[in-house]
Amino acid sequence: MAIQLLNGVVYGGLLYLLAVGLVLIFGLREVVNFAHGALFMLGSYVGYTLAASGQWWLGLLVSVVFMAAVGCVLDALVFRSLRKHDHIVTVLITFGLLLILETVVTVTWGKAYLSYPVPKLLAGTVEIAGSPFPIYRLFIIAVSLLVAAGLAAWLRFTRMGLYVRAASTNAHVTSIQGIDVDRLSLVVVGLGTALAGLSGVVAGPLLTLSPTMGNYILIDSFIVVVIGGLGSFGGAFIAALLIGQIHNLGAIYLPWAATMLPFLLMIGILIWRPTGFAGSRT
Amino acid sequence: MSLLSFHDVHALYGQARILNGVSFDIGAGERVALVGRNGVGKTTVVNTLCGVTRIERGHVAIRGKAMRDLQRYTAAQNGISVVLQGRGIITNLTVEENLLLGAATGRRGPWSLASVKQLFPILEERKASLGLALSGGQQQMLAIGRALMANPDLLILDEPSEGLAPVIVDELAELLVRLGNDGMGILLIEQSVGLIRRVAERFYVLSKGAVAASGPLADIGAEEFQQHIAI
Amino acid sequence: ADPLKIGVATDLSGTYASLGDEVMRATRFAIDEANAAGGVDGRKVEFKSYDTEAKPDLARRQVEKLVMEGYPVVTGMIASGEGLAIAPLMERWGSIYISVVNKADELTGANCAKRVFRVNTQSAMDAATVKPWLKERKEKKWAVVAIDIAWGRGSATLFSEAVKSTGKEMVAELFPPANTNDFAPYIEQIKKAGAEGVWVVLAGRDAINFAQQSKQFGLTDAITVAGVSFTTDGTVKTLGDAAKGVFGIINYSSTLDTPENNSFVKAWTEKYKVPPTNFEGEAYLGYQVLFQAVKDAKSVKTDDIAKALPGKTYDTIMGKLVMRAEDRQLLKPNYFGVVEMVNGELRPVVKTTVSAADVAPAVACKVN
Amino acid sequence: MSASIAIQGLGVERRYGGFRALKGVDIAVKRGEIRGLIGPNGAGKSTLIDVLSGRVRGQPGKVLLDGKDISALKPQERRRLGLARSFQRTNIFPALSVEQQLRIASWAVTDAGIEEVMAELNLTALARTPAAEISYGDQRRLDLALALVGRPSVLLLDEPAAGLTVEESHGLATILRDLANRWNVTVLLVEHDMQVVFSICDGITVLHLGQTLAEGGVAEIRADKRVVTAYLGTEA
Amino acid sequence: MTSVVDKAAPAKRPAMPGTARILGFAALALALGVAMPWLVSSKLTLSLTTQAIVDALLATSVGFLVLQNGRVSFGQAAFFGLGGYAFGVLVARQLVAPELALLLALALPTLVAFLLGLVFARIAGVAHAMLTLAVGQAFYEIAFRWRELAKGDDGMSFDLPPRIFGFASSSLQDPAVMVVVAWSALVLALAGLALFVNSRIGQIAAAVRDNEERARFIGHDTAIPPAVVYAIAAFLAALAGVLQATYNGYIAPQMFHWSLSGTALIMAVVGGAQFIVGPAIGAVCFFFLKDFAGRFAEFWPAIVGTVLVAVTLLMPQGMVGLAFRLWAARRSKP
Ligand SMILES: Nc1ncnc2c1ncn2[C@@H]1O[C@H](COP(=O)(O)OP(=O)(O)OP(=O)(O)O)[C@@H](O)[C@H]1O
Ligand SMILES: Nc1ncnc2c1ncn2[C@@H]1O[C@H](COP(=O)(O)OP(=O)(O)OP(=O)(O)O)[C@@H](O)[C@H]1O
Ligand SMILES: [Mg+2]
Ligand SMILES: [Mg+2]
Repeated sequence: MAIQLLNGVVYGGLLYLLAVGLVLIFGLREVVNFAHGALFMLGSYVGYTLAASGQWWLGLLVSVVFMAAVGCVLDALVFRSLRKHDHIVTVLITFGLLLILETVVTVTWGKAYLSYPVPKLLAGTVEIAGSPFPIYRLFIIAVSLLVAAGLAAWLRFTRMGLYVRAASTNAHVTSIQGIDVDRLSLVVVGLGTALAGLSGVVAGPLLTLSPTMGNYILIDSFIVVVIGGLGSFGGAFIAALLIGQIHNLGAIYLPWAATMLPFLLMIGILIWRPTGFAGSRT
Repeated sequence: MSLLSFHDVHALYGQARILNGVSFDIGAGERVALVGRNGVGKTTVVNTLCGVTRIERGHVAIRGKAMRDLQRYTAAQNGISVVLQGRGIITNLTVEENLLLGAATGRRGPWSLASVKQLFPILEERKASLGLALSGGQQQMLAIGRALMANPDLLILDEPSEGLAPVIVDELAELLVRLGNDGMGILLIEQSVGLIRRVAERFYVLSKGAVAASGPLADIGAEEFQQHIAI
Repeated sequence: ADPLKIGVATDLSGTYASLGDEVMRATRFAIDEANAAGGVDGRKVEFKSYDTEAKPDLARRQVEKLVMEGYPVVTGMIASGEGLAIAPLMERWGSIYISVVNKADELTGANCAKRVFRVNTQSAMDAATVKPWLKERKEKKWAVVAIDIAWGRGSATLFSEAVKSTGKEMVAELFPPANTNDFAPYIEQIKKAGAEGVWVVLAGRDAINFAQQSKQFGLTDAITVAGVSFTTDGTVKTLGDAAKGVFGIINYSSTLDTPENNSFVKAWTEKYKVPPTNFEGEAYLGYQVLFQAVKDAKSVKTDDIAKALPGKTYDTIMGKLVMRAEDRQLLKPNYFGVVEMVNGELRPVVKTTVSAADVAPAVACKVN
Repeated sequence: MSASIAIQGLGVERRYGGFRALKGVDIAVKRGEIRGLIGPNGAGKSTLIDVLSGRVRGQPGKVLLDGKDISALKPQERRRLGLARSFQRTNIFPALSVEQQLRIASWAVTDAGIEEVMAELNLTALARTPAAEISYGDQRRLDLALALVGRPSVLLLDEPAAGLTVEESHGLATILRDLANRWNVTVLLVEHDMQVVFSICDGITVLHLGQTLAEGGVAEIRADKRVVTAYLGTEA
Repeated sequence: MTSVVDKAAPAKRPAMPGTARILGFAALALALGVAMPWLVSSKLTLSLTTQAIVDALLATSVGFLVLQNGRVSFGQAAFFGLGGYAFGVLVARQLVAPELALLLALALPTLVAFLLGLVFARIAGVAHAMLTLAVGQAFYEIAFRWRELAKGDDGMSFDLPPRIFGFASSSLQDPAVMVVVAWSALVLALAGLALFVNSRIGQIAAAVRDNEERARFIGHDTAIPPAVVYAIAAFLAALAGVLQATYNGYIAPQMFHWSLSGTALIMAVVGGAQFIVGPAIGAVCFFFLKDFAGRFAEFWPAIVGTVLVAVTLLMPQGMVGLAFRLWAARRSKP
């Protein structure tokens, strides 16, 4: 049982890393980013070449930096010009981006499935509750906790964090206070995309690399964002852990309904609280 | 030297021209009122300064320098604070966080968290409440306090008396006069003639998107001033 | 003479895009080869391909387009649902479908339709291959992990029956949904059930995710792992070490040592630098059968080809094979093997061969 | 209970978390009366209107309309019984034109004509403009117009003159007086513009820290020392 | 907060034409549809057009929800699938007369949507999108897993009954016939929607969309009108589903899948969701774009993606939105 709970935390942690990027981008740009899964996929592929040749950590670094740059470009070229328009209009753009990115990756790396190595430092297993548990999975938990704590501290205790929270609620008023929201969102979208890159590499050793890999985790991340309450970072964290557990325990105790459980949970929560756990927006 | 001046500004909302050649200016320590009927374009003047409406012709100058590319943050970064009509409180942030936001430009001066809270004690009392939990008048105080936090050279207030209790309006009038005497420029957009007469030295009347009359307030009787606004 | 026009509707961008890629390579190889040899019976061979994204409704639309654009001989679809969706339309559209990947028994069984032919191995034939292997194994307790779709459920049932009939015990039957990201809960359950062997009915992405994660959990080293469609050439290449020692059914292998196959593998390797995979082999088989039928029919009219195809014996890379007249399933041998090092590379290697007669499924087809 | 009381709140309480915004307020407004409701910022005036109109529930507390307990009714049911309100923070339909939203409002009542309301509130010229595109003051008048459609019997107005020009505030005062005199409409008026309050109110209730501080005629309240220091200042 | 400056002003909607004009347009369009098989000789074109019209109906359904309720749905395919499945299963099992099957296949999704709408209308924005996605996926899972119903993930082919409403139903699988049927359905649907928007309940729904709270305070019940809109939208989706099932003689779980809902949404927005005809036009264009891009094999996603990005950046109001703006600009010039 302890192992099962731990496994839930692993998957929840991965979902959190993705979901928090969505939350960041949605907050500032009101962009429902359907390309986020594709960015996760791209990040994974970018790190792959180095990781597969033994330079796992370098691959991680390169992917994060590269994806941050991609995020900045995306924000400056695309999201900025759409800020005056409705959410659904930007959904189209991100959907278009998703299609383009998939083709770019297909052309660059081919369609064959690829698999990531586990970094040497983290290979092997440790005994937990009398059975072997991969060290790498503990690493995933550590990374997501670190990111969660770092983000929370940044948002709560720094000036910039305050501006981000302010701009996420009302960008107009925030900019009237003398804050360049476009510059702020360059940082925030860059960060959100970098996190997609980070999670892409971190998830690599668990998941098969394929140009469509992002699609299979995107919906779960959206569920996390919505359950947590749109734009809420703390809510996303709790929701991610919850969905992680539901996935694991559902697969064991209610296998016939396992795929439905996250959806049912979301329906229940939204009917009870239309804005999710911690949200005040829709 | 004038802090802010509009030179024959024509401005558009989409296709609709709202400002038809507005010109005015405010210098340091001047207390100026901008008045006019509902819908003549007073708020549009503020929006134009904040880059919300598009300038078709003419230009806006800050400290004598023509501003080519007005962004929403331009005014604040040049020492001009705005109290928005409808207050613009960030509902998800606490009272204190809203105030801190006002200090984003990092300009120094007499106004700080402590002095603003002293001015409006309720803001100290409710400092941890979210913006959305305040009553209308409390939000108005917060909006004024936030604008002061920036220690501006020019303070623009778009109908600040709205929702404030008469005693607080009294205090506001005194405050604005004091600020003006200390050298801060005040641009007061108002409907309450009482407040205008207590605060402003000069006035501009806006009508059909242009300045229709202007002059010192001392020279003009209450009746005549009313008629000006009503044109 | 009129050219032979083939429509290839396959997955180019969906879940099984990598399989679609293999089908396309075999298509190009076979057609180039035929044209280089002066065409089939002197007729040039042309093809056109459309993407089905492995979605049945899209497959239907794309096949209709291919047929209406003049490519009436259709092949290439991956998912069984795609094949089943278009099968009943072949007669209406005056076209022919040759399955090279679809596994569902119904396609040439309960749902068989006129003008539908299959050259690849169907599920029932795979199941018949398991039993002889299982008999020899000493593991007593078995678990099965099967994808939760018709193919997975069906294969799992056949495997359980085989386990019971050989006097062994089933300790867990797990059905993860398609495109599962995290197999940890399933791996834990296999461990907990105390299985000594696990039978895996997963393909593509799912197969790789499972193999990778069970290796990390130390499962692969602790118990016997075997499966169907699990150790394909493609997945083994992706997995590397994680696939070593895994057993599995092999439908075609480039290591088959027959003169026909050797010359095919040689030509292929010259062109693509790597030996053909199992799917590439089976897809190529489809073209071999088709081209011979066209030669016999001396026509590219689908009516004539459809008449020529069934009941004949074909010379193929897998030997002389019969296209059974009743259900139009090509009867072919099947293999069981294990992933081993060959010439410094990990590959599935054939260990047991089961003859075509032994794996031939019962005839369940009624249309004729 | 006198039958002539149009709207009444009994022991109305309201809590936000641990904060008591209303601490048991009683209020009763007679038919045809214009009652001013004044008090410092944060006194609980809007909250009281919210409870009376059904936007929030009193906890506890009772609301009576013409002597009938309506505490359990939904806002739309109260409106159909003739209880209408306006909002302090403008609350209109931004995408609909002025005329269209007033027409939609008229369907819920007795298909009253809306031209009269538009004319009285100077909205006729803006009839075809979407509400998002009219100025703040015009939006405030539209908010009020939405409450006036179909001439409700009880009007709860939350700072209707805020944002209006002096002239229009006068005009508004005249309309309200006229409604009360000619049609016997009952008005509970929250307003910080003392010229309006003093010129039209029959009586005034002063709220302070969630409680009734004073109640009485205009002259009486203007002279009340406590009210002057807590609220009126130089306006007294 | 001032609603005036916070967000760009909502897109200006054209005034809806009056009843007589709507009916006039509809009659004209119907006549054009009947002539279509004589004007177009290629069977392939007719068949593709038929399928594009089915997509147009589904996109209209999604777009109407955006237009009238301000709600983005990622689950409209649920009703498409429900319509198709109800019809397919009833016909394949010969449980009821085909005419009744048709009726049930349209009524069931409509009713389900009405009931769901009573609850879902309260939830807005992205949360609503995810909620509808969840419901749609629930139906998908059921269709995918329940093999006894219609062969689960494999999907089910079925034969049409020999006659429906007295006509030989096999003609419904002839593109030259089906294209007229589908076109007429689309035209009638669009005309019906235009009439609805003008109706009282339609306008009240628009008010609820804009500001639910205020709608209550002006005395309207705010549960029923949006739910009616859900029901109407679902009816159109079900109609599209029935048409598709009939034309193909085949149903599969993909009919419920959220990606179909998502595509329909894209079509609607590309065309311009603030106009009644926008989604249908967007759907037809998108359908033929995708069909064209299909020639480039696996590169089609990049082509479609690039066009999507370009179109969105160039005309964020959609195709009809742009046309309307150009037209308005020309008219305003002397
Ligand atoms: N977002 C907008 N789109 C189009 N027109 C607008 C928009 N906002 C305001 N307007 C128009 O601009 C004109 C001026 O509005 P503005 O808000 O500047 O008036 P104002 O003088 O501030 O009035 P008030 O005293 O009511 O605040 C109005 O007639 C209004 O119709
Ligand atoms: N949602 C809320 N959560 C917490 N506190 C609230 C909430 N709404 C109102 N309050 C508090 O309740 C008190 C009464 O508020 P209310 O809006 O009724 O005041 P008011 O008398 O209308 O003031 P004003 O004249 O400023 O509009 C205020 O102190 C306010 O801060
Ligand atoms: Mg204004
Ligand atoms: Mg109030």
